[in-house]
Amino acid sequence: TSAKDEASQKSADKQTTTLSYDTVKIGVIHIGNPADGSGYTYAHDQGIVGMQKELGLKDDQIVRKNNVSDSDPAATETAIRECIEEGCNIIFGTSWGYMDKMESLAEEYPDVYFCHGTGYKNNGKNLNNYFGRIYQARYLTGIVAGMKTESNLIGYVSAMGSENSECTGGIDAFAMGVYSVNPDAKVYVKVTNSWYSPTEETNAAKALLSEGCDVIAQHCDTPNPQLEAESAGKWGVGYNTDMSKDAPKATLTSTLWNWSAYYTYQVKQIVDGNWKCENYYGGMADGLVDIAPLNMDICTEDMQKAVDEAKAKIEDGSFNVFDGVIETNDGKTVGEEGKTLDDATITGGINWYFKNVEVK
Amino acid sequence: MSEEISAEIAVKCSGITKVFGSVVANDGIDLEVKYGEILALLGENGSGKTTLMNMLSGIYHPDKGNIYIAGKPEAINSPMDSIELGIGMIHQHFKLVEVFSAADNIVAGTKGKLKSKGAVRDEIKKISEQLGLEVDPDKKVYNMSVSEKQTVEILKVLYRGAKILILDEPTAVLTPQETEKLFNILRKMKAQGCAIIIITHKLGEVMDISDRVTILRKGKSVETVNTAESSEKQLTELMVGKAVELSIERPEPVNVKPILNVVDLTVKNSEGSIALDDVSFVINRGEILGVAGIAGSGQKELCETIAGLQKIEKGAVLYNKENIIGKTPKEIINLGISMSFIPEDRLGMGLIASVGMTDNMLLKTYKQGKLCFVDRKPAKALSKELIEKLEIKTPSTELPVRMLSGGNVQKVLLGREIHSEPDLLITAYPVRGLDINSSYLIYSLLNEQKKKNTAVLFIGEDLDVLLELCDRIMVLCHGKITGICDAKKVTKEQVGMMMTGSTMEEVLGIG
Amino acid sequence: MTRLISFLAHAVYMGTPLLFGTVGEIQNEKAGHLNLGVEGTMAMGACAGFMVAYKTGSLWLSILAAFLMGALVSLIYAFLTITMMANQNVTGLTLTIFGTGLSNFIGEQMISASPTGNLKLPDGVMSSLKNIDIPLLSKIPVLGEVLFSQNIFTYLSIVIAVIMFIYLKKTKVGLNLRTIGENPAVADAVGISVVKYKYINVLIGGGICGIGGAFCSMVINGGVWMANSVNGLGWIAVALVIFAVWNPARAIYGAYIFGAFMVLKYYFPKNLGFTVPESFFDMLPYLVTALVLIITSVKKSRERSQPQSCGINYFREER
Amino acid sequence: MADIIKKEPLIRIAKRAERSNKQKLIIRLLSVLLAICAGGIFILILGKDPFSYYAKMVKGAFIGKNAASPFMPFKETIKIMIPLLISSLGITLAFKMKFWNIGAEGQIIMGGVFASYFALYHYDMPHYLLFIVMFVAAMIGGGLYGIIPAFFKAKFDTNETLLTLMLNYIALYVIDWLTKGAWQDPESKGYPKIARFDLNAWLDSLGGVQIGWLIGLVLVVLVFIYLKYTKQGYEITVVSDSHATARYAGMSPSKIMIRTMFLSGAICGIAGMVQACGTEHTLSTSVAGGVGFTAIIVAWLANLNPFGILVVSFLFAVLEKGSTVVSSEFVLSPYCSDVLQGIILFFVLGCEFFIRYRFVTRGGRKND
Ligand SMILES: Nc1ncnc2c1ncn2[C@@H]1O[C@H](COP(=O)(O)OP(=O)(O)OP(=O)(O)O)[C@@H](O)[C@H]1O
Ligand SMILES: Nc1ncnc2c1ncn2[C@@H]1O[C@H](COP(=O)(O)OP(=O)(O)OP(=O)(O)O)[C@@H](O)[C@H]1O
Ligand SMILES: [Mg+2]
Ligand SMILES: [Mg+2]
Repeated sequence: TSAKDEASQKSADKQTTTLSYDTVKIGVIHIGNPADGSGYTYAHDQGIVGMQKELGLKDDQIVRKNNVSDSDPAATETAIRECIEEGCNIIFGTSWGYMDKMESLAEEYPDVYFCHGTGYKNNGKNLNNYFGRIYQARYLTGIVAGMKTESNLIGYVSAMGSENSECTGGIDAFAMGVYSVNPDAKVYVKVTNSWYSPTEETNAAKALLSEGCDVIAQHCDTPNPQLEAESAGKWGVGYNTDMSKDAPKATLTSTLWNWSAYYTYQVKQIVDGNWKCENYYGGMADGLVDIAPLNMDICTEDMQKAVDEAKAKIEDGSFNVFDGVIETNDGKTVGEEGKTLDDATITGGINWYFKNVEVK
Repeated sequence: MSEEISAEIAVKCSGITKVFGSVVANDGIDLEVKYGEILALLGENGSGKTTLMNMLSGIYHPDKGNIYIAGKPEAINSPMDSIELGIGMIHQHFKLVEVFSAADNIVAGTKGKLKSKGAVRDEIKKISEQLGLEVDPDKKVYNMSVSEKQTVEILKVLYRGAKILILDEPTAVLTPQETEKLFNILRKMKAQGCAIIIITHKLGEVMDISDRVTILRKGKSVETVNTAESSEKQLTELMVGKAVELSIERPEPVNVKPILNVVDLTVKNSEGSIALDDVSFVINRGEILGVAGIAGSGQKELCETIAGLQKIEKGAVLYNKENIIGKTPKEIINLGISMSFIPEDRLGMGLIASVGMTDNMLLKTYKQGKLCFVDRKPAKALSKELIEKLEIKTPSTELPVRMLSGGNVQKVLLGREIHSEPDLLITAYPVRGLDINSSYLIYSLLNEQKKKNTAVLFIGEDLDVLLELCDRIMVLCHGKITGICDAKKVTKEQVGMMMTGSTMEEVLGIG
Repeated sequence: MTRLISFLAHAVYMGTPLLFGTVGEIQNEKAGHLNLGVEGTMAMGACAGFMVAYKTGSLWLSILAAFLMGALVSLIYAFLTITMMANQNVTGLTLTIFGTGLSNFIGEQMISASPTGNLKLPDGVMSSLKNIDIPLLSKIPVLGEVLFSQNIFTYLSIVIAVIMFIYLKKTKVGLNLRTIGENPAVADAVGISVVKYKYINVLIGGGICGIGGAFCSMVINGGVWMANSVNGLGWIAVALVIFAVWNPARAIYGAYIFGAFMVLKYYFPKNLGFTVPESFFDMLPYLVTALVLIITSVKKSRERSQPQSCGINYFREER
Repeated sequence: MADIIKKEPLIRIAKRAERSNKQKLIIRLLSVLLAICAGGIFILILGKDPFSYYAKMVKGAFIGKNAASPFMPFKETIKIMIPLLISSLGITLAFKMKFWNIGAEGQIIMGGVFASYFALYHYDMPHYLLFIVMFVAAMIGGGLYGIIPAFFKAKFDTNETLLTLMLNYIALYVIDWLTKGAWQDPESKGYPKIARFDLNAWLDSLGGVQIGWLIGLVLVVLVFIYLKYTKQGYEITVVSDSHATARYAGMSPSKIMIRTMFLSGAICGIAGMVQACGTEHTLSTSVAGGVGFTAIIVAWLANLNPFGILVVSFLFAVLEKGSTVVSSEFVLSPYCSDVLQGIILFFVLGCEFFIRYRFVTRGGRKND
């Protein structure tokens, strides 16, 4: 424990460390394997690669720890310590479950900047949080799905159930997008109970298709729902990366993360001495979230137009998705007229579904 | 290398040597058997009989020496080679698949396509009728009696058309009647021109069935004699290597008083059928009570009931007038009742095969030490004592007993049980598979117990021995007692008849 | 009703990889080998099947490749447990670690070598993986849609299971194999070449598992390579052997029942007024297996139990 | 009709006389060496230098680059070793009884769950009392979970290998359910997880590593004594050999089986508690994280000898920790280390053969 005391002593002396583009060394903790070619980890890694290019960092300034299970605190700790071992001074933890370990290690290593993705913790010194308004993009993809559906049944494969605000909020935004163009359409949700499970995701999609859904959207990591839709001759909306690469005949568009927008911004802030330890919650206006170009083989110009219009309103702030009074599917309402839900509620308090959603 | 050998000679072994680790099991053995002849192979335990036969059947591979079959030199690398040469072996321990029917057991491993059930049944019937065998082809082996299993083994060999038949202690588990039946079959086969090698420890059987006898001693073939020109005494001396006195003493019981009283005992076996049917008898201190009966007549259940290992249907077992039914084996021991019991299956029940003698000595006394620790010192001392007293052949007290030869395993078990100075000693088949010398050693150990006023329950199979050793004989048939008689006053034939169901009244003509 | 039919058809679909795995494992166990490496064997089959389909565009070649790869990795297991007499449980577990790791590794290497950054099967293969309606049979109400409007793998798995049933029950070689599984010493003594049979059957069993793996990578994953495609199905297959009481014919419906448990959560009505936790549905296949294990052992039967020598290596001179 | 003498096979297997302990040790060391060479070939195929790979691996498991705390990697290695060591010891008790408990994974989880209840909801009792309560709770949790298969085995002869395997998954989903239901962290802002334990529930550290290593060492000695010198240990030996013999000696095999599995599960449960409270500081689905399976391999390779387990589990930890270090330095796929581990194990498993058997070539009829 004496080492700990010493460390906190040091941190008192100099709250933040100054770095240069030559001395910065970045550790990235990935939940999956970037080499998998699509999905969540791939998207984050593309962000890292983009940032590296943008800032001109050398290869050995990036240390990746792949396949670090985010439900395995021991592995998380080992991975982070290894990064620090190798001289990293900025750690990006890309998955939610790393949060607690990052918090305690941030305390132990006050000289290292810890940035945790998708969570909410911030220690006011060297640990902040980053996430984005992915629901904005989901709203847009909902427009596409709502216009495309012929059966007026849209499937949605969700990794987690209503206990998870991120998933639930995403479904609601998507469903509101659908509703905005097609009030008759319903969104059927099936939960896989796992962030990455090829088998479960296929099964969920299969079940949705069998219930007559003709567009399958997803909040989970493999392209299997898209592929399942493709082999059924139906359509889908991908997530994380442009999944039309995997299912060109089915994927209408995808909800995208463009993490390089954030990573570049964050590293720049630190090196430029502008670290303020603020949480980052970027949106479409920041270029952090977006939707993939519509797959014009299966999309129409009308869809493009509708998307563009809504996107413009979101970007200029005149529309915020969770605006006003929202009707939920159990007959209640949330929100107040003339107001929009605050960020804390959006990130952590949505356990209700929009009125056209049905959990099947 | 290829000398001229007459094709009449079915098997000729010359200079066969086989070494296991540091044990020389066979040391330059020579042996010869002709077609149409029965050769007996005789030797003490561990003299290498089974090993030699296993080389003929392809289980082991000789280290040195040559084997000629029908006059030609052959290398037998596997049982398949052996079968192709027309050799069939019935092993010391049955080699049958328990969950298969007789037919499946017989057919498995034979050449050609799987025939229909009917065709197989007909073929089996044909072979059985020729030799007077009886078997139900659809009966599962686990439902079979020992002699039925034996029959299946024989059919297996015949079905393959073997001309050379090897039987390793086939009679060890048969009743005299069954043995006689087997011998009749062998004689018929001999008449059909088969060559037969039979291993048995029972000299009477050797004299009865064989044409010639080859004797092994310590892995070497010492002599081959014509049975007709020989005698039991001569064979024994050749086998042991010195003159031996073979007689069982029978000291007069003294101080006889009842110790165990079994009253109206009925027990079901593990399959749920009646194993002991309303059995009542008394065992006295200072005498040996023999139990005769075809294997499976309830002997096992009787032993296990007395030892507290069996659930009973009804009845009582009074030990010193106290009913011990319902007590666990531990309670029976805790009551201060010192009862010793040598189970039928020595290694499966009674000994811990994978550990040494020391730990085996502890089996019933391990609880005695202080606290929760086992005190091994006395056990080790006891092991050493037994090794000396009973001439147990083992390199160390810590060698797993699984590695010991059968005879030595038996001595370990009996030694331990006797050492506990029991009031009642139950032994089941204590000499099964033992050579003559070792058997007589065991008999004298039992007599020693008797002289110490111990009650001995002796479950045996050799009627001659039962008649000579015991004071009284109780005969079991299908779980019923058909008679309890004075061993000095009955004949072998009379006991045999009681074993097959006749009551003592009918047999002895007592009205 | 349509929901029920989709559910049943889906159960058959999910039962398919299980059926391959179970039949393969039954063959292993009948040879006296409790092979806990099914998961790894399936993973390697998944990899080989996928890669060959990716490179050649031929479905049949890819199924052959999956079979051969399954057999090849089983050769490691076979050599270690049959010839070198290594402990079966530990060797099987190691095979699972190795097979899963190697499969993922090869996939990763192939992805990084691919210009598009992903591996997608050619259209030709994908179209041959579509459901095929069997003439006439598929017209039977309910049963037709459930059983006879399935993927080529499903039909293949049923054919293999039936062949395996005939092989084990009706042929001489099958009888010989069962003899080995029950008691190799007996088999040896009657001239059955134990080692040869063991090798052949462990290898073929592994090959069958391999095909099951190919189903995971090629069909479940919709023709795009993904790591960990077998995802624990191999373990369920091992457990299913008991449910099937070592009978490949019973394995067919056993696999479908388990398939049903695996997809039940997507068809279970959600409007019953109470919610069943998702975790419970995920637990269900394992819970049911455990219960089946216990129930079958309660009413035990000598014939319908694990081959006696299963798990124990055989050496002729041992005693 | 030519006399064809069938040739004997080119190579056949024969049993050899018992090896001395020294010979056994030498064979095992040689097999490890061979395994390392085989692994080296794999590394070579990957296009890396095996020597520097292994050197980096070993170094990576012991010494770090950070001059301020050079032994941090070693501490990490020990951390990896702790649950492996403890659960291998637990499994050993069952294996000694020939009870094929492959359910350590589930028993670890249940130990973790029971201990976590106190860490989450009763963390305000005095620190050492809390430690004892959690310790006992973990033993009870793991132990009860171990009793389930033992009970059915004793009563109905239910196959324990597969039942324990299934129980692993069931335990896993119990945590999953707790995470998403009853025990979900109320602060977690809509994301299912269990809260981080209060500091009071963290295990102390000793020598810079959580105290689990000391618990492990103590257990090594206790398990050794238990198996070798106690009456209960003796009973295990008897039961493992033959239930009939045990019954004959007045023991109750069912009771012994259940008792032993309770202890086996209880020790695995301790591993769960040590991992949750000492390393993870929360309860998660990966509290066991495959350790229960690796422990089977460890216990077996160590010949069920507690001191052997100490050595083997340490080597495994070195392999694991070292692999993650090299794979990031050499930019290798994380899957490589699985493959390498598999190769090494295959060789070590295969080499056990030479302790009990030998190959005899045709004509080579020498006896050693
Ligand atoms: N599996 C084994 N490994 C090593 N040695 C063994 C093994 N089995 C038996 N032995 C050796 O064989 C010897 C005797 O074995 P075996 O049981 O064949 O003798 P036997 O002739 O049948 O004796 P008995 O007539 O008393 O039954 C033992 O002393 C032992 O050293
Ligand atoms: N598999 C084996 N491994 C090691 N040693 C063996 C083995 N089989 C036999 N032996 C040794 O060979 C010797 C001869 O054993 P074998 O079984 O041939 O005796 P046997 O004459 O058949 O005795 P018995 O009359 O008891 O059947 C034994 O003493 C034993 O030492
Ligand atoms: Mg013999
Ligand atoms: Mg013998």
